[in-house]
Amino acid sequence: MTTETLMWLIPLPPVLTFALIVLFTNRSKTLSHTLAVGAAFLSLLGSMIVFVSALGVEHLGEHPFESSVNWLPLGESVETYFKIGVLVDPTTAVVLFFVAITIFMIFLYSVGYHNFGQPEGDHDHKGLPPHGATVEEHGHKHAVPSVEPMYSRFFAFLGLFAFGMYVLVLSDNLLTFFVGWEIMGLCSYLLIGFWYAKPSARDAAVKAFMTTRIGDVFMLLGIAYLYYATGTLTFREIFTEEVLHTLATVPSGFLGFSAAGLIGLLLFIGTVGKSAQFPLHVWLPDAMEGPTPVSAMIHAATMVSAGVYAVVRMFPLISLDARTMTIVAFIGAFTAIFAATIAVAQNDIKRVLAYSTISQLGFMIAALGIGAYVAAVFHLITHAFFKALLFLGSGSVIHGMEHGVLHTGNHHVDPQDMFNMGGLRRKMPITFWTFLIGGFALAGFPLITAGFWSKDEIFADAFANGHWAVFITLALAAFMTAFYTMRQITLTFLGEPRTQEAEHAQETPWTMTTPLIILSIFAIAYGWVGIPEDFMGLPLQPNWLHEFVGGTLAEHPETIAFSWIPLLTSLVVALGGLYLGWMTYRSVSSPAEDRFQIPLLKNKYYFDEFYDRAFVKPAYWFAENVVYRFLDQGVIDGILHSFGPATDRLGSIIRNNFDLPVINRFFGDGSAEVTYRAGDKLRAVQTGRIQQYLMLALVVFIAIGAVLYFFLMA
Amino acid sequence: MVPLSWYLIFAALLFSIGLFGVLSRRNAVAILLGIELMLNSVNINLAAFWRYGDVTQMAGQVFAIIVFAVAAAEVSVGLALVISVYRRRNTVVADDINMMKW
Amino acid sequence: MNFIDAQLLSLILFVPAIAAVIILFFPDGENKLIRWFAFGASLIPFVLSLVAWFRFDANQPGFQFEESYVWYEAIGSSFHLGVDGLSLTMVLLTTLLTPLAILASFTITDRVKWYMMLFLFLETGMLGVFMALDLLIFFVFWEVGLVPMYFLINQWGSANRNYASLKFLIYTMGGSLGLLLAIQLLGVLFQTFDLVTLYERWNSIDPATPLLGMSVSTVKTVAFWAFAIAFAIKVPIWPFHTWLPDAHTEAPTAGSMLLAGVLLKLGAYGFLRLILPLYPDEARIFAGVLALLATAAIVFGAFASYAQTDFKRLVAYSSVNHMGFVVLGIAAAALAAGTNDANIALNGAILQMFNHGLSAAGMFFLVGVIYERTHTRDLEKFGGLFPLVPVYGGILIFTSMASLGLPGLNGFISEFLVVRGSWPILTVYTVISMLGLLFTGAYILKGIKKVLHGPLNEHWAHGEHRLTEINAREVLVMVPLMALILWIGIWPAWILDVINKAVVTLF
Amino acid sequence: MNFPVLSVITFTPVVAAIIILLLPAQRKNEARAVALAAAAFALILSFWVYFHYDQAAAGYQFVETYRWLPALGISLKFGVDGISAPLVLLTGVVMFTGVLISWGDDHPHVMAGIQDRPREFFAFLFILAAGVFGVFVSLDLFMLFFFYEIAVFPMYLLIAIWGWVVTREYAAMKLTLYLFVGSVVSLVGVLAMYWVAGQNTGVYTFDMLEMEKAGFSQAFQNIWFLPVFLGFAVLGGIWPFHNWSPDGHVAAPTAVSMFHAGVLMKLGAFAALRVGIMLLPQGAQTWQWLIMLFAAVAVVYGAYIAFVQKDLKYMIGFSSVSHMGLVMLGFSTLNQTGLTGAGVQMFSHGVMTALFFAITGMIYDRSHTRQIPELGGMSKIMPFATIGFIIGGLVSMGMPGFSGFVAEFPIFMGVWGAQWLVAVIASISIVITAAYIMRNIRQVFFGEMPEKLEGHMTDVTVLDKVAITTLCLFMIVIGLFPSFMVPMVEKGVENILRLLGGA
Repeated sequence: MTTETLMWLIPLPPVLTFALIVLFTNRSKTLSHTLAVGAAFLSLLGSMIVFVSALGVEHLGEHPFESSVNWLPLGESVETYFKIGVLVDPTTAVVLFFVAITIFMIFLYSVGYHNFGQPEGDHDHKGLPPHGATVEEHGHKHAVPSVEPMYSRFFAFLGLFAFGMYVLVLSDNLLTFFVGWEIMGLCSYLLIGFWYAKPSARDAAVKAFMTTRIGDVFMLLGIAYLYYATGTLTFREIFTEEVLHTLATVPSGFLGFSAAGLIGLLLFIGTVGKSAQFPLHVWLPDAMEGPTPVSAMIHAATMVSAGVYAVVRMFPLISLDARTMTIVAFIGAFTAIFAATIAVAQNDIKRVLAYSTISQLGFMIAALGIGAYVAAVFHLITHAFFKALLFLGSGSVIHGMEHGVLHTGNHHVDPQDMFNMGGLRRKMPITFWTFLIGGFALAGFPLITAGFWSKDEIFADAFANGHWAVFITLALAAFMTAFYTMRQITLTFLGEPRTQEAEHAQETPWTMTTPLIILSIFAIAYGWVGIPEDFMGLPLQPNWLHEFVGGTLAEHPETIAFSWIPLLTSLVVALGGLYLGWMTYRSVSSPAEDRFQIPLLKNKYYFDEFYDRAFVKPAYWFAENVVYRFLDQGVIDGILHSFGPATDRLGSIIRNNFDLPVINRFFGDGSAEVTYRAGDKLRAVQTGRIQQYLMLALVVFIAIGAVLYFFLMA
Repeated sequence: MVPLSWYLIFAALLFSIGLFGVLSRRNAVAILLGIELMLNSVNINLAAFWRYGDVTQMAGQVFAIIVFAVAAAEVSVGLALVISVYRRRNTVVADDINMMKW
Repeated sequence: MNFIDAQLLSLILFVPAIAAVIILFFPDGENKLIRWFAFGASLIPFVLSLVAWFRFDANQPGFQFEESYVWYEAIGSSFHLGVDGLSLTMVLLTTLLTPLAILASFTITDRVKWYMMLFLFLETGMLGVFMALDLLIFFVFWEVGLVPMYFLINQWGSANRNYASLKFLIYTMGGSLGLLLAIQLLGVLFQTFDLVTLYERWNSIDPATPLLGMSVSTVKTVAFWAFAIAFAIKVPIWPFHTWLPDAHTEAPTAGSMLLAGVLLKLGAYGFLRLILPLYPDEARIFAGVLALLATAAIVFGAFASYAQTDFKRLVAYSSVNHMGFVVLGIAAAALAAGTNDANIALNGAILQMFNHGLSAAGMFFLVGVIYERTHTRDLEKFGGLFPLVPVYGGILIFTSMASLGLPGLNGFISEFLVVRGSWPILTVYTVISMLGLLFTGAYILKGIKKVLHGPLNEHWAHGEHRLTEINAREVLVMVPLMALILWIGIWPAWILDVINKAVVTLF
Repeated sequence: MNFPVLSVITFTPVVAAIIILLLPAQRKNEARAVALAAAAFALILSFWVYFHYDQAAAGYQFVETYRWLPALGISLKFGVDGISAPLVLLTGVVMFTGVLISWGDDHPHVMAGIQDRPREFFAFLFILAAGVFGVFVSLDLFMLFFFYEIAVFPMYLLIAIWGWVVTREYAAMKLTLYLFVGSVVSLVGVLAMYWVAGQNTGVYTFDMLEMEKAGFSQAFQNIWFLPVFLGFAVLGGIWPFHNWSPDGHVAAPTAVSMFHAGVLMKLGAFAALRVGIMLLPQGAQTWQWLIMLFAAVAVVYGAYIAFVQKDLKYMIGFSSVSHMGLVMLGFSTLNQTGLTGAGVQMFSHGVMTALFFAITGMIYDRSHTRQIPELGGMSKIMPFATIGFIIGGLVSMGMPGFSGFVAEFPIFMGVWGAQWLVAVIASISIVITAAYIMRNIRQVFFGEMPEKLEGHMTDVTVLDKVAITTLCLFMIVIGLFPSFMVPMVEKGVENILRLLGGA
């Protein structure tokens, strides 16, 4: 089987799973998850094969694996088609690598997370998280977690999601790219709203979908424009000299942007939505309403990376217009620090991670904005690994806490609030160590962690190319990152348990811990593929990642000369942040003592409230009162309804004021009346006396005679 | 022989007498008699004209005979009416017989 | 077979009518028999139109399966039928939806006989419009379609049906008045109603010669508007749309299915078949207005739909919103006729007609399913039904997503093509319409949220209100629709190919 | 010249009337049977005439001539052309159905149809019918006039004796006076034409075929066209002399209403066409605008008034004013399409309005009210009649697929040819018609049945159904296959056009 064929096949197993589960195996949990995990494994296998064979190819960038088929017949002449296909170039390959792995991890993890093998819940409802079950064990009964009621459905959704992700990664054109993009949008909607019976989850789902859709709409516009401007959506056809040149030179007629600039901007807005960049970041934290780690993980490692991936994909186009790049860089940098500040004040273990995700994505966007293509990809991958690790870790923590909650039976304790935890390192060691690794990677702990290398490369790039603003902002952001990471670790694992539940927390099953371990390996090791070759002046291997990924671009990005300043900066911010975090929080035992519980930060700068007042409510008001009540029912129908009475009135006017009086009374009956009256007056003559009649006759006779005589004689 | 005018004057007198009778008398029967007189005066005229006109043309006599017939019929109908009216109203006074009035 | 070849179209056209007449002689009580008979009868035209579809040679320009019979010599009108890629698509849609609609109305128990008869007559009426190649015949079927629909709404509709049905009838007739007069004008001028002849005669008319004491351009403009308004009301284009929510909401389920699925297409079809070829110049001149109204329809339609608390009304308004894209595409095509963009826009518009036929019919049916069980359409009374009716929920979400234009489903393809086609021609309108698309998402999600999601709805959960799951027959209705929705979404070529060739040769 | 079919058709009713009168008074059903037989016979014959009319040959056919009063140039000359043949058929149909529905149902609770002295009723009805036939077939102006009066006179008795108690004297007198005044006016014109034609040609004759050639002077035509045309058109219910007809319809018993609206009004229109337009073509061209004006007004005016009527029969009455307006409108175009349309419309409207009145009568006989608001829910009681009424309604709103459309469409096209503005104005009526027809159908047949009617209503009899079916058939057949009637009418129209062109 050729690599091309394989590439076509990679997305199929998950979507088949979806179909099969929905149509047939919905009843059987075992069958469903076997199918799903199996499918994920197949895809993983395929991806790995593709990845490996990709490594084998020289100059993969110039002639990547690709294959395409006719899809849409289009207007021009009868025989032109819009082609769709698959493409694997270096970037795709590396992305495919981490996507496949992380996805498989999610699948595996979900089995444990949804308490497979546990009894049915006592009073679990579909659409609500399982409340746990009580089991009778030799004499005394005690509470255990119960299995998720909609277990199979969950895997179906996961399958569809995986399909979307693979399509997006593998597609060689923007249209199918967008298809995958939207399918994932749908899945995130479905997964966030998985526990649809929770109003909060329901609303979060809608919010997520709508917010991302704002981006999508603009992205679609960008696609339409690009398609019109170039006549194709296939990446490799767009990224040719002359096409890019024309795009760069043709003005779009919008604020003086070049066509490329405008298209890039529109596409980027899509990314802003998907990757939860400012100002469309609001949906991501709420997305944590979904089944804790898994959908969160989707919204951390894979799907949101798709946004960045989009920019990476379209980098040659976007990088054509300096202004667009500036905007990208600005948004990225701002988001990075902005989200980091919020993360500092969150107590929900998952929300912290959510905001840190936003912030990290900001890093990548900013990196792209300053043209650090490879660095961005590097960070994208490392982040995917360690953030996945962190989320799964947090999920494991929560799971452990829920176990404690079930044990004490006190359901008022929020198993996600870090202030309810503490000292978990003894209860759940695997989780602790892996989480620690993830945290340090996130913080960019020097040399060993992957996060350090990727972040460092971004700094180096920003510094070398003299993007001071970006450099400083990111440095601050990185500092805070380290800070809140340590805060999280401290509050969660270090110190003493602060609650009963924390006391009785318990390590999670192997299905959950295995992924943690695997991921933690990557979280450390993956950094080493991207070590700059002249790091600290040492003679090292050439930077493999840089060579490989850089090969994607037409002109190979030059490697940056080593400089101490960025290195020191990252060392300082990382270590300083971690230390400060530990110092601050090791003694803190309740929110009250936390000096960073600033309302402004806690309430995320009041963005939700602002959007609600500024957009959501007005939109509904407009819809209901202006469009529906006023326009449709008032104006238009008002006019229509006026016709009926008008006709009625006109009709009765004609009838009562003309037909009846004039024609009927006056002409019709009128003439009859006149005749009648005349007759009435004349009837007096009719005396009925024959003599009178005769007399009259005689008189008339004589009269006539006289007249005749007069005339004839005269 | 006597000239034609004598007959005509005689007929005219007779007609006037009849007419006077019709107009002046109250009794229905008398009115009928008046009418008879008038008719016969006409007959006299007819006969006279025939006699003094072209004797071969029989039109005058024919007409006279038609008039007799009509008169007879008319008298019979008239008398019948009068009698039926008398039966009903015990009167033959024409003024009282005015139910025909609208 | 030879006979079938020769009379294929008239067979498709008249089989339903004949079946209706046969039903007339069925005994009144035999509901079951009548239902199945009607269903079977409505399948015949479907099969035949499939035959037509496969025998149709897309590469050959012009009309195929043409038939012509003497009908009304005195005024030069002949019974002339024929289809091209454009009309054949619509015929297929009609013959597909009618059996489904009939299947959907098996729950009707009141005067089944008459109901089914009206339905079959309705099918004939609609098919006739799509097949007619004679202006007068077109008008004949155009009007004929009204009557059965009027009675379907008026007799089997819900609470406010009298108002709705009369509004529907009078509005549409009022609109077609201008059409009638304009058709007569053409008839008087050329002594023929044959479309093919009219196409060139009417366009090759010498601008110098005054008509009815006015300049040709004036007359054409007036005639154009006469046509345009008639079709605009049917489509419906904002602000002629207010009959639609009432009619759709009050009509019986199957009635709404056909209303949204096919009747609205009649208007758009009129634009494509008559206005673009007959009035290219006027169309170009007034395309801006058209586009403006289309955009208004998209945006206001989405907003109005978002504002509804009645599930069916919400869906009804979504039709306004979706048909807006059809008109937008048409406007773009009118503005830049012949260009590649125009063709793409037209492809999109026509495909959108087909797609909307599928998804809207599906949505209305699903609304009907739940209405039959709960006897309410008030969104506030629903919510949290998902656990009760998971299958129904799944189907509902699927169909909603189709009408939301989710990539991978049919709606996306057509909307994308329209947007792509009209972007260079009507950039501003396109952008605004896309924002309308945003609110499409808003109301669709609102619908799902208000019906399915939320805490388990105790009221419908048990007792005599117990909400029963969608049954086999109802699923059977949805399956073909969903299959097509998915198929077109993934592999649109099979249908778009025919449409595209028709468009390329036609405009 | 074989079998004298026309005179047979014409005198069958007379004979039947005599036979019926000879029957003893209480033998109602025998009287009805005879009537039915005669009607059927006439119907069959008129069918025969219709289908044996040789369209290729066109012109007047089945011509028969008998000396009647040679001294004055009056002869009994019969013959039909493309325009009158359909009308003969129409008369046959209406006569037949009229008898059917008058048979009624003498069940004591119902007493539908004519239960009071049916003998005399049918006798008068048939004399009326004879008159109508006579007018349609006469080729002799005097005879035409003669039959015209015969047709008009029995109406008085029929309405005054069997009519609606409340207004029958008034309506009968009004109708008779209107019509006689009208006919007197036209009589004057006719005599004038007789003399002048005599002077011009030297032969004093009432034979219309001769008079067509008389070559009246322009001035003469201008003077005499209006009296003649309007005089007859009064019976055609032309605005503003339409007022007798709604009152007449309302007062008349069902069968008479059918005859009256279905046939008699055609009588006026036909005579106006035959005598007015065909004998005085140039006059027609001179006064075209006036006729068109009157007609157009009638169309819209009638529709508007019908829209506000609460009384079912008044509604129909005014709707026929509107529809006859269309006929006149067709005449006034003086062109091929317009006249053809008018010819078809005469038939279509005849059948349609006959159907309307028949069904209204059935409802009234059972519910004893015609007030639309007091009616409702009839469809449950009399579904068959409901369908009939709906079909009639569709015809009258010019719905394609029915005869109404086939008739109205050419009329409007003709008007386009003559004066487009009028077409636009007149077309308003279509929507209004649709509005009131549908509204009333809904109210009367589908609305809530008022409880005072509950239980009193019975379904229509079999005979009624036969009648309804017959009438509906015609409307549908013509609607689906215009060639059933249109080509024949066209032949007649060609003749008229020849005269117009020749003038």
